[in-house]
Amino acid sequence: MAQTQPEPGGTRVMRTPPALPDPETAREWLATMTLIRRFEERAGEMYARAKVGGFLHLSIGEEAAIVGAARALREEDYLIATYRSHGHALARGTPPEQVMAELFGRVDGCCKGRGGSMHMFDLKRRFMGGYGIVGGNLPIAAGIALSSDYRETEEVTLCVFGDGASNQGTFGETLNLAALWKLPVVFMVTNNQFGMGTALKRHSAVTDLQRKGESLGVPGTRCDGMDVLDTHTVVSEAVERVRAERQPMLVEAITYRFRGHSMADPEQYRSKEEVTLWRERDPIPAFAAELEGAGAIDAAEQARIEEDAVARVDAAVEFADASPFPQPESLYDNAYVVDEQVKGRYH
Amino acid sequence: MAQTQPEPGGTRVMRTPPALPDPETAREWLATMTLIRRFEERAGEMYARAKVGGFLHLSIGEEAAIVGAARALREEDYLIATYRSHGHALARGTPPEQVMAELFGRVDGCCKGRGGSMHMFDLKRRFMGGYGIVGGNLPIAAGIALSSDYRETEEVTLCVFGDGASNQGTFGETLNLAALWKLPVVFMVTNNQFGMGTALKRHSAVTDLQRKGESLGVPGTRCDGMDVLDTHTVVSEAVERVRAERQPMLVEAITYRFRGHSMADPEQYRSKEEVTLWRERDPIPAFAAELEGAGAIDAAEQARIEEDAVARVDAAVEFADASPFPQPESLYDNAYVVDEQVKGRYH
Amino acid sequence: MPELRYREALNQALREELQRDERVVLMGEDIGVFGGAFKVTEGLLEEFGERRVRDTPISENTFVGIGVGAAMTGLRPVVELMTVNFALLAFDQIVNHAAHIHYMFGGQARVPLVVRMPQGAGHQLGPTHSHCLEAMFLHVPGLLVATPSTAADAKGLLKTAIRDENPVIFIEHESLYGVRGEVPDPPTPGTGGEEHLVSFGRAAVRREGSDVTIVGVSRMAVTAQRAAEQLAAEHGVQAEVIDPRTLRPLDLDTILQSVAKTNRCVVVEEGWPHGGVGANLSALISEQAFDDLDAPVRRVSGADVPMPYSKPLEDIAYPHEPQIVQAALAVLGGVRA
Amino acid sequence: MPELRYREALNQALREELQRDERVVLMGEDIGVFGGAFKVTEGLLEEFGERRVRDTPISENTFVGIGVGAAMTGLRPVVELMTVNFALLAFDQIVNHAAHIHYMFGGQARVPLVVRMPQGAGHQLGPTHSHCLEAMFLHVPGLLVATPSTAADAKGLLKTAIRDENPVIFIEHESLYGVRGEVPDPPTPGTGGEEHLVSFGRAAVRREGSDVTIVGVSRMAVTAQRAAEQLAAEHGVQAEVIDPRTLRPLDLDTILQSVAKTNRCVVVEEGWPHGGVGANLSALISEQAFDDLDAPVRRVSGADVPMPYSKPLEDIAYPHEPQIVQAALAVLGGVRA
Ligand SMILES: Cc1ncc(C[n+]2csc(CCOP(=O)(O)OP(=O)(O)O)c2C)c(N)n1
Ligand SMILES: Cc1ncc(C[n+]2csc(CCOP(=O)(O)OP(=O)(O)O)c2C)c(N)n1
Ligand SMILES: [Mg+2]
Ligand SMILES: [Mg+2]
Repeated sequence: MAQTQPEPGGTRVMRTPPALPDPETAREWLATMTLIRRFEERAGEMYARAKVGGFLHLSIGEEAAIVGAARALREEDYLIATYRSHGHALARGTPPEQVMAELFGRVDGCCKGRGGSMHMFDLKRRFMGGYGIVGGNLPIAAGIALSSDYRETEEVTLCVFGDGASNQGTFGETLNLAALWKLPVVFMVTNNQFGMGTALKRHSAVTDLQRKGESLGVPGTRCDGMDVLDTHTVVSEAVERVRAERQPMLVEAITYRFRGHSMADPEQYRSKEEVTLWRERDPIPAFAAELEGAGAIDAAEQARIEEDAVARVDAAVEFADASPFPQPESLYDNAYVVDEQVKGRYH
Repeated sequence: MAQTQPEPGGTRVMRTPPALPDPETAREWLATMTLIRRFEERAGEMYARAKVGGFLHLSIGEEAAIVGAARALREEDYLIATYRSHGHALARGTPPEQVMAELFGRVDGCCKGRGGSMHMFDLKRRFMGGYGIVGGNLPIAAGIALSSDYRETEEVTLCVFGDGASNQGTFGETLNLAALWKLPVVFMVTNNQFGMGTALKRHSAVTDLQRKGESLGVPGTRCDGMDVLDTHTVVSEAVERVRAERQPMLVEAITYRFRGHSMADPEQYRSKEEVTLWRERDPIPAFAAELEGAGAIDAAEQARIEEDAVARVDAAVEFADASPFPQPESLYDNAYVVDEQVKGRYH
Repeated sequence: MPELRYREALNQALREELQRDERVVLMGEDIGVFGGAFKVTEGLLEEFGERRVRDTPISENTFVGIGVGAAMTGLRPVVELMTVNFALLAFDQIVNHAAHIHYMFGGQARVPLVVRMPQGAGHQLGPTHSHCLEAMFLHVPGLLVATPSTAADAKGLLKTAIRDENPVIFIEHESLYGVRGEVPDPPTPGTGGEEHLVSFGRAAVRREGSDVTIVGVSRMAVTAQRAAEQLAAEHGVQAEVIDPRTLRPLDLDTILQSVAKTNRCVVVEEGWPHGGVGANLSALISEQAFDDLDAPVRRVSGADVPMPYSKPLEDIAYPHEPQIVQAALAVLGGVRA
Repeated sequence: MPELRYREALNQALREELQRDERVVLMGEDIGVFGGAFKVTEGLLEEFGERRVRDTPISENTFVGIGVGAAMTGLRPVVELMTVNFALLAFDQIVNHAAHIHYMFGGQARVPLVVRMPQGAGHQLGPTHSHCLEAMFLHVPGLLVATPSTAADAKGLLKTAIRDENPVIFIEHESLYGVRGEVPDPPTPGTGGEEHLVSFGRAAVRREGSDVTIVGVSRMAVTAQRAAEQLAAEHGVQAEVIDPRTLRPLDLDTILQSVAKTNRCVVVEEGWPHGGVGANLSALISEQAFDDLDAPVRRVSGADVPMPYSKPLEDIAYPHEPQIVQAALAVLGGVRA
């Protein structure tokens, strides 16, 4: 796919396709995308079997946009996402067991069962959530970036949100503030063509979302979110530019969610044909084929990756199922940090 | 001053200065600007004498931006502004008596003393307020425009707000929505260089505010807000284009407030020299001189305009002072429209 | 009378008002092509077209504000917030603008706006998606607040809300959408007949009883009725169950009359206890029925925590029948010497 | 002890905490170059520089959210909202985010954030600029809420708030900024000495008395004291005046102890009556001191209207001494048979 590079004025130049990373890295990307896919498929099944409650937003189809972006980060960088973030947690390294246990509402969930699907979190791996409020994570991302800057570190924050979120007030407010304060944050709009059932052109006057930050002082760029390599290349460039130049950037990743918005979605707002067309561009087989073509992977390795993903997901389900539900007495745990102020008043 | 025209791509072309309107019209503009100036000076005095309470935000220095814009409207068009809107009310035709009585908190005020300086309103003249919340009037303006559109009228809404307001979430949200829904609204950012004590470049990453709507699908243009003729020309173009093409536009008026943000402002954030420089461009004498140069007005006429303004302001103060304060029993009036639901519960 | 689901009753109300009054327009996220997150607006786009049923971008503060401006200039917008949780983004337009404009401008402009939204827990939606915020809305003068708990009230109150000249916060409940109830038929065209309208400020006595008054708000009116049946069956206690139906205006008289009879009162709410709607009711009843009360008013409320996702925790974090039964028995046992 | 204005005491608290803890940063509209709309932050930019004292654009929801994110990752931000009225724009970040993050993520992240803001009427700022919103904040679990009414408490509570690990809503009062009061000296460096910290959850008994308990919130604690002096001087009534100082946690014990002694209670708040902080207190007292009360709790509150601009209307729209005196006399006259 023809690629584009950021230019402050909005002019775009063609780019030669990026080179593949070393085979080990490439295989890890494929493995992680596969893990996310299998994990989410299974999560969907578990939802149908009422093991999982609430809303379940799957990012099936968006794995390249997730993994390509997550792998552009250093360990000390922060990633922050939305209610559609199982994949982001997994990509960041949160064990599938903990993510599945969270979906099951169990004590061993990454949030001890308090957050559920929409509110994942893993402080240790600097995955900063999981937010149910559309647009709510942008200011928080800027705050994290401010803190990185204030502490004079090199950390960058990658803030992922949807095309629909770009209409929320926090988008304009946060991009302006981040540009003004020169915060090391990359805003990544995962343009999966819809905000729930509303198609991009029905919710955003400007549909070339990479440009949506220009008036706010944030230059934009675009990647093919169905292509893990392209996503990685473009997000890496953005992350490193932000790290060095200490100015925010906006990256638009063009992608598509193969499933409904959440589990209860009759999908009347789009045609089967459209979905089929996009499914033909499934990022996982596409990348596998690319790797095979480049000799970086063979059929056996592919099968191993597949089996391994399934095994890990099996283990996750087993773990989650074995994990106990929170005790009733723990209801008030962590309502407050119990220090002198609240001791005795909140358990 | 070199003028600019809107171009979707942001490129700008020089424009020849607009021609003066017919002498009668020109004199009316001068008279209205003079009335606003004298009115506000007097309001300031009345504030010092504790006849007026609350916050008093004067727009002294910004009269050309007010009158040039207001005169671009038809009678059936709507104007909506901020807490700095005595001038907008006056320009729209609200009698100075009613504006002054509102400042005095009297029953004959245009809002019966309930709103005060920050919350002026005159439904009859389609001056739709006067809002104390920065950014609060933008969605309302879009709603008025929606209503005009829905009722299949030709009405246009002119929504005036400050440079500081362009950082508020409603700015991005409303411009996107107005562009998407093709609403007949002109957004006019009165760039007086400061949001309270914060200079433009310290609050907005993009300081070329006419461009701040581009990413949101709203093309922009700029006028010299110190020049009533230029303001009128540019805003008229925008209003008529919006009326015909049914797409919103953004107009930036470059201006300056000569006084503090409100009455209690030591103005430590700007230099006396800067204020002096801008005061030399005072839009009222400048326009008077231009008219005199063009032979549209003579010294006697100027004196008459001046006297008339002072007389009207005198009368306004006298009227306001004579108007009674609201009766205590009226405290609950208009808390609700008293229909069947609330009868007997709210007086 | 036909049985309709709460959701269908709301849909019928919207359809009838759209038909009746050309000024009525609907706005909200995914109310059109998607048919509404909870299907309340299903079929209305098809029937009334994009001009009258408008999908909005995700911009809550702004599209509520658009409703305000449209209402000020002749329309009667019905804005849907997908859930009450997102109303927190629109508090400025709701409080500083919708609620105050009529007063602040000396009565010149009216804001006949309805802001509809569901609230409530029970679907494991976790901390950001399970709020009950009636208390915050009822606090604000200038607003009217409705909390229908039956299909009939959902329809009748919504139609009334749309016809009212004031801004109305119309709080539905997520867990009630699928619940059926009898709803009076719309009048047959030509034959006249009464439209089904429910006035604000008239509480409904859902069950008569002489032993204890139970006031239940929003969905808790339903839970309270079930608790009352249990009290009767298992404890021989006859509870009178009152559903205020609207919190502004509040029909305190009906509640006080009941308390004058029962001398005991339990207030049930789903939201947080501190400063909740229950505290408001408890204060009003304690103050105004001081001599009638034989025991302190008892409140049953949601737990004082963000709503946890995990099912067993969520279950104990908002009231069910047992807590209400227990509270009723406690006020009955707690007769003052 | 030196006399300081409330504003100066706050300024001192900020300065001391900025000095003490490098992680403390201030953010807000016009807190730097302008010196703060109410001058609370005056001189701090000069002393601590732009890195630590940051002027923000007018983007309330976002800069509160920036405070949340910064707090989650090691800073201790003190965010100023110019007034409480603009907090309505930031309710999403305050409620859905700041308040819930610690719980929702299973205790992993902390949000040691202070959001400071003044509230209140009295300066003729009209409907959009005169709110008292304590009731909305105290409703929300996860938040702490302070409402200092003296210079000493302003300083002591703010320092405590900044050191607390939880998000704190710190509600100042516009009309108190200029009021002087004794504030303990900061300890002299080297000589040790105690820092002036005031714990949350400890009410202050501002005046002792045995006839009636008057609870006054925020500025109303001050008005209540003046009313109490009048009650003593003109009516021979000894009122005990209690200032809760923090509404979350709430020191109900001190109030109940007083009511156990006086058997009568008046609650005074400046905000709206329905679902106000007064309703919450009245409910709690009525429920928990049921047997102690000889008369119903009486509330004195702001009027149930948007705040009018006009001076004589504004004056009668929030409580002054006469209403409090009257309420106290009423509860004293209203002894139950
Ligand atoms: C403030 C807010 N409004 C509405 C919702 C309901 N909602 C959840 S997801 C969603 C669509 C978001 O679309 P987009 O930002 O494109 O993200 P995607 O779901 O496509 O990943 C909506 C409207 C919400 N969670 N928060
Ligand atoms: C939401 C909100 N935040 C803060 C304020 C306080 N405030 C009043 S005016 C103002 C500055 C606005 O600047 P600008 O938009 O440039 O308008 P100007 O005053 O220059 O006309 C501020 C911060 C407010 N009224 N509303
Ligand atoms: Mg999307
Ligand atoms: Mg300005």
